[in-house]
Amino acid sequence: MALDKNQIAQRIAQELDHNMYVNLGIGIPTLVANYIPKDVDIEFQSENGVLGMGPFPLEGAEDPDLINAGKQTITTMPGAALFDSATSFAMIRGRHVQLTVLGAMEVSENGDIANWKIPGKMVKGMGGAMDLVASADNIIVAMMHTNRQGESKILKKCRLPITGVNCVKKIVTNLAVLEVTKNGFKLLERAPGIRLEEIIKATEAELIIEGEIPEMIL
Amino acid sequence: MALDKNQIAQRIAQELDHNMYVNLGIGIPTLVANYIPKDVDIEFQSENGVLGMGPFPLEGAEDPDLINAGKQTITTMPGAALFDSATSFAMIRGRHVQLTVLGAMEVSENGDIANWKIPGKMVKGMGGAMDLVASADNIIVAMMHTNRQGESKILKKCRLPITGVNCVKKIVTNLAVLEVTKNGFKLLERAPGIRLEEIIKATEAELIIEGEIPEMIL
Amino acid sequence: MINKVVNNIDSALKGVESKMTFMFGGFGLSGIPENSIAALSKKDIFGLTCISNNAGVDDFGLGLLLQRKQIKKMISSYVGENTEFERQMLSGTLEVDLIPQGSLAERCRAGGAGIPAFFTPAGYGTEVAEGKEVREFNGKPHILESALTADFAFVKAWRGDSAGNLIYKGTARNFNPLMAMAGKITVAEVEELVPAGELDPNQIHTPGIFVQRILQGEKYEKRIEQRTVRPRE
Amino acid sequence: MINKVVNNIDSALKGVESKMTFMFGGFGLSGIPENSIAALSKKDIFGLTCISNNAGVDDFGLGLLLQRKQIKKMISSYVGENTEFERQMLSGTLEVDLIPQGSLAERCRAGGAGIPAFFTPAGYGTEVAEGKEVREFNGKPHILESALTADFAFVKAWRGDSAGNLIYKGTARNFNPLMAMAGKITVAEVEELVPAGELDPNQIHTPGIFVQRILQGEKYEKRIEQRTVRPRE
Repeated sequence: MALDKNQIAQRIAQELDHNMYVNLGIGIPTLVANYIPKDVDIEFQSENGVLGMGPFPLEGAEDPDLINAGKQTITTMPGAALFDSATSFAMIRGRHVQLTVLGAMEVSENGDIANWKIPGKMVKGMGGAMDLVASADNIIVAMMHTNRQGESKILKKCRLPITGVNCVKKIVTNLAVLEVTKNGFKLLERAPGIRLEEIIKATEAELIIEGEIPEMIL
Repeated sequence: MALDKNQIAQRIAQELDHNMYVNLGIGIPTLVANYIPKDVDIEFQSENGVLGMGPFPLEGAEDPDLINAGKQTITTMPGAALFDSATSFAMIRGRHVQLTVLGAMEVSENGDIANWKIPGKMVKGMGGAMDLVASADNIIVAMMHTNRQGESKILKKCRLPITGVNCVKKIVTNLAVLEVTKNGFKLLERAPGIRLEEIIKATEAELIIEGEIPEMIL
Repeated sequence: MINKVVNNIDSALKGVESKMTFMFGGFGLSGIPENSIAALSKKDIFGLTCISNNAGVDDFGLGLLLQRKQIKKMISSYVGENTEFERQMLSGTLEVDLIPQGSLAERCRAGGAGIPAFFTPAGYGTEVAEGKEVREFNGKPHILESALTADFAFVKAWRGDSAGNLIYKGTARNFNPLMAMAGKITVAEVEELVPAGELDPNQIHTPGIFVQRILQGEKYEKRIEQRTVRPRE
Repeated sequence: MINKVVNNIDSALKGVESKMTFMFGGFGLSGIPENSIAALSKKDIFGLTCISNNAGVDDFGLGLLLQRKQIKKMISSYVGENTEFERQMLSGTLEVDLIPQGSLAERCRAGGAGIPAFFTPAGYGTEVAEGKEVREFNGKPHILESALTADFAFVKAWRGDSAGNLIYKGTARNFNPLMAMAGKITVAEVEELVPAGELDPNQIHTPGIFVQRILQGEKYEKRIEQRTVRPRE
């Protein structure tokens, strides 16, 4: 069965190493925080100026002066730090934030990502996405394998205006885990019960398929 | 009579306007702080990271964590702020510090200043001087009119390696007050009892002398 | 000590004119200079260029200036939580310049710090890079971005003193310290204004040298845009 | 929370090698990482490039590394309070690269912030500008300066927590926060190390993300270079 959004987040959580600083984008990436193993120490950075972000506040404890980049009310963990936007992007641009997880509308086989603009539609802006994808050593995309029209979002070449070039390292979709290699997309894992043919059919780009492709373990 | 160092500082203090942020260099400039009229509000910035610098501490109250750019122990005034070196030079480079007073070895008639290096001698470095002279809207030089060999330090062209170009606005020496104009040095004031001829003789550059040149009032 | 206190919003806004460029601190609705914005929205000034990470919502924040069509151009990283904004943008009456958020922050800081331009990797290969110089450093392409400054910067802090020193609270800090640096005239409004000497000099976020006028804000609504809570267990 | 605490200076210095580039916080002798410097001066590592605003005095600060001829090159803005430094420099065994102080600070920050180069007016027309690109902005010439980074940055703070967050005191802050950003491995020594949660997140000067190792300093001499007092009236 194809994964739901929570399961995509759960699979991505397995990519988090001990002692990593992580920036989670809006949407599915935000859910990743719910699946961090208890023994793995992670700190979440939000680009509006907080390191050591904690869970949402209890009802009645919301503070308008404490929000994340999605403008949601948040809390901080012991050891948190607050700072201005220039310092925040110094952390991002200077590669101190090791992992960025974000959503995408399209990813191409050279690692380009498009996630900010659809020509003809109202453009809301790139926010911090262009800085994040231009900088992090490790960028994981969380998204559905196809769009609402059933068209593949895993492409030879992005059709939409791109957010960054050669930056995506891994993609976790509802159907598969893909790695972006020098030679293109390599299929690493299948969603439980999803057949190879279904993944190939849903993918516009060529897939490198070597040996037996295991099922994800969630 | 030619001014002594304290009198040069006293004359420069007259240049300070209400509500000015001022950076004072090492040597004669430091003495300027002793002559600020009581009703003029000034804040002193020191480039190692303090705004609102106060007088030297009382004996026994020295704090190794509170020094000025000359590495002297200092105090802070109410309303002071402490910050890092990048922020400090943001204030300087961004022209938030309105007036810089510093010493010089030579000044040329186009406003170039040399005050950091004598070829053949041990070079200690420019410290913050190059940032200061490249930035401040108003730069006043405090110095002796001639060097120990009796040679003029007010020159057509600097002979020593320069610290900055076209930056000095005014010079107060033991003999005179000079303004740097588009056309060269303009003599504004004589030290009390000093004759025009003495100033002309001590000055290698041409002097623009218009009308009666008044004596300084100290 | 140089006294920066102004006693009312009229004095704080003295000198604002049509066609000026203004910066506004804040991220979403958090940390925005509420009192300054409200007062500007009542003035007959138009054709403004506004630099702000976001553009408010219909009835709050910069939405108030949009309602009266005071803004000619927005320079932001993320906009459009706001139907009036969308309407003016799509009809072509509102110019919009979208900038990566980190570049926006750094360009404001650069403007205040006397750095006219710097290289950043953000936006390389995208339409943001169009017309900009590209240069490789350590094998990685970067684009040249220029400094931003403003005729007025409006910022909001938690506490401030009469010397103009500011301390922000939580993530309401965001763009405020950077824009405070970049305004020719920086107007700071604060929740609590105290006499000089009451703030610890070691804990100042924005030194008073960057602030020309400081004002006790009359009232703060501090609206929450996305109230998100977890259940009590 | 990511724990950065190391329990002794040996663990703090793990990985230091000959020919590496080190940064040291401090201005004069104020805010220097005393314990790290003392321990480095006992290690058999040589050929170092050291980036520090100053170079210590003969028997304290970086003077200790100079005595043992561990330094091949100094990158500083002001040096020579130190006869051994002068001797090695004049005899040509010590390379010295002198940089305007503001450019030094900004180059370290840039190194930590992923900005490979920026324009500054400081040094234009002087020998500092030799070989550097010159460009006019608003009619004023600027030179292009590049970022600085280091294999290790050694910084000293007043208080720190186990997450690596740092608070400095007085003017001992100086270059420390900038160099903390620019070290591949940043070692912070502090006068007082507290558990995470004890420092106010709003008052952190260096967020822990910039610090890889934090150490309770064993002892601090905090020598005063120019003791200057005024008479009691």
